Amino acid sequence: MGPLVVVRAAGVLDMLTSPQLEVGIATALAKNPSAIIVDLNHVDFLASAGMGVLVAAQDKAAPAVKFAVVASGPATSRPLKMVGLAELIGLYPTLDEALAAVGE
Amino acid sequence: MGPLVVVRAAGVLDMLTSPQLEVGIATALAKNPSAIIVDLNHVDFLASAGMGVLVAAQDKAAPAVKFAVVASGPATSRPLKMVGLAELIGLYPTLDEALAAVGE
Amino acid sequence: MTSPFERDPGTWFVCHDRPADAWTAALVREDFARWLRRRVSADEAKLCDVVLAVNEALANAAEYAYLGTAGGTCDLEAVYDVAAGALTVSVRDQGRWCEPDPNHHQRHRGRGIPLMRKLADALVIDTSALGTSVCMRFSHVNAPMAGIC
Amino acid sequence: MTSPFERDPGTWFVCHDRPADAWTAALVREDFARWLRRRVSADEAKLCDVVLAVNEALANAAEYAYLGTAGGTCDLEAVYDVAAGALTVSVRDQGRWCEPDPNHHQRHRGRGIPLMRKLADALVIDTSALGTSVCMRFSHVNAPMAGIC
Ligand SMILES: Nc1ncnc2c1ncn2[C@@H]1O[C@H](COP(=O)(O)OP(=O)(O)O)[C@@H](O)[C@H]1O
Ligand SMILES: Nc1ncnc2c1ncn2[C@@H]1O[C@H](COP(=O)(O)OP(=O)(O)O)[C@@H](O)[C@H]1O
Repeated sequence: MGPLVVVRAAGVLDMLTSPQLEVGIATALAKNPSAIIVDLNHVDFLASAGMGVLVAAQDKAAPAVKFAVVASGPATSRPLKMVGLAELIGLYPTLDEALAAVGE
Repeated sequence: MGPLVVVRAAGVLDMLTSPQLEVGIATALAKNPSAIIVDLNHVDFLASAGMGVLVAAQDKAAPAVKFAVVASGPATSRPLKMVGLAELIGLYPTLDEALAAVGE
Repeated sequence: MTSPFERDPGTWFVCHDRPADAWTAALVREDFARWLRRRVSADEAKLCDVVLAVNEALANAAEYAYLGTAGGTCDLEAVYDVAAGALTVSVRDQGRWCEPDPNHHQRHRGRGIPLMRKLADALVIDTSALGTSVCMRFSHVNAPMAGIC
Repeated sequence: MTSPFERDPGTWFVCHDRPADAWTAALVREDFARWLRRRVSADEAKLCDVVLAVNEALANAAEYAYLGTAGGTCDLEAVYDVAAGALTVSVRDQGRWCEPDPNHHQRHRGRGIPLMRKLADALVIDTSALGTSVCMRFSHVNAPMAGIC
């Protein structure tokens, strides 16, 4: 069983920058991890392009690799919840809570 | 190998009447047919509800059972083509052409 | 004597406060189709296009607008501008927009709005807390068509 | 002296004929966000909602309106009615509506319009041969929010 990998994004996640997050997650997956946590707590703008990357990542990870997202606040967790992604992806307000959830 | 079954619809295929076509196709499928042909040449109104039944039928039939639709004219084949279903479903203007296509 | 503000039944079709259900949708569609064939001289293909587009709007109001509620009504209005050869049809409900679930595969559904968009020359979908209104414009309905069939 | 017909830069934001591409969309979004934060006093959550909704409309114009063509431009206009506390934003392009393929599973896409519809109080999408216009109305932007976060 591989490591737990935390992928941290910061700043803007729009159609221009989301591909970078996609690469970050692909790199993490290549490490054969036990779990991937994407930390959005330093993201100040999350567009639907970024949300699509999260759903795709969850689809690629499951069921072998646990997948969780850390987000809080009006720019990230609010729209994620609005569009129903909180029911699809494990969403936690802090990294600690996400770590606990993936069982570390 | 079972028989070839022709399912004939007539009149209106809208949200109210499309379930009948669905039943007709399910009955035909239960006969273990080699092919199903849905003949819409006596249909004078085809709504998206009816189109949905055709796509579902094709999905259930394929790949074991050949599936074709007979339609011509502005009320049926025209909207089927407009919405791109002609690329998804074998569409023939006459029953003879559909029969030839499924190899009878 | 008709005032200039009176609706001329020849160029207007108005059908208000009908229950938003599948049966009424079919009846309203048939009424509308009769009006259209009587009042608008157009190719058979164009008439079929218009009736189908209107059906899809009525069907959506019947199927979705009042999901999870006790039900409601919808309105159909059509205006035919003879001089311009333009037909404008709007279907309104007082329900709530119901978002198709993007997490669900809907290969067998979801062709109503694409059809309306293909069939009409302009489509305006207006959603708010007051309900949904779908407005379609068919330009040059009386022009002969190059016709795919 | 300002005439009553002159646009007050405080309550209008206008940005015309910008190239419809991802880079410009990001720049226009940032300009708009700055204007919004300076001119509209609203909760942080409401400001975020508005900027996200506008971004989705700009992103769609950049991504889809001119698909298969040499490209084109888009316009953003916003009007803030201070008295009513209502903000209206429209994003227009002169491209062609591009129908998402219903035969294709799009689990990873297709959340832009649903987001706009959730974020705005009213959404009007107008498609025709002249292009697409997306108009969003945010009512009572200056009212304190009960805020989910
Ligand atoms: N009048 C309406 N009120 C509420 N929701 C609507 C209305 N019209 C359309 N919708 C929503 O838009 C979706 C897409 O509609 P449409 O393209 O006609 O496909 P379908 O009816 O096959 O789902 C519907 O599934 C529904 O969620
Ligand atoms: N301005 C536009 N011009 C052309 N097509 C558009 C425009 N906006 C949206 N669309 C079409 O509507 C679809 C749905 O848009 P949206 O809900 O934002 O999801 P996504 O952008 O993720 O596909 C797009 O895939 C596109 O086909």
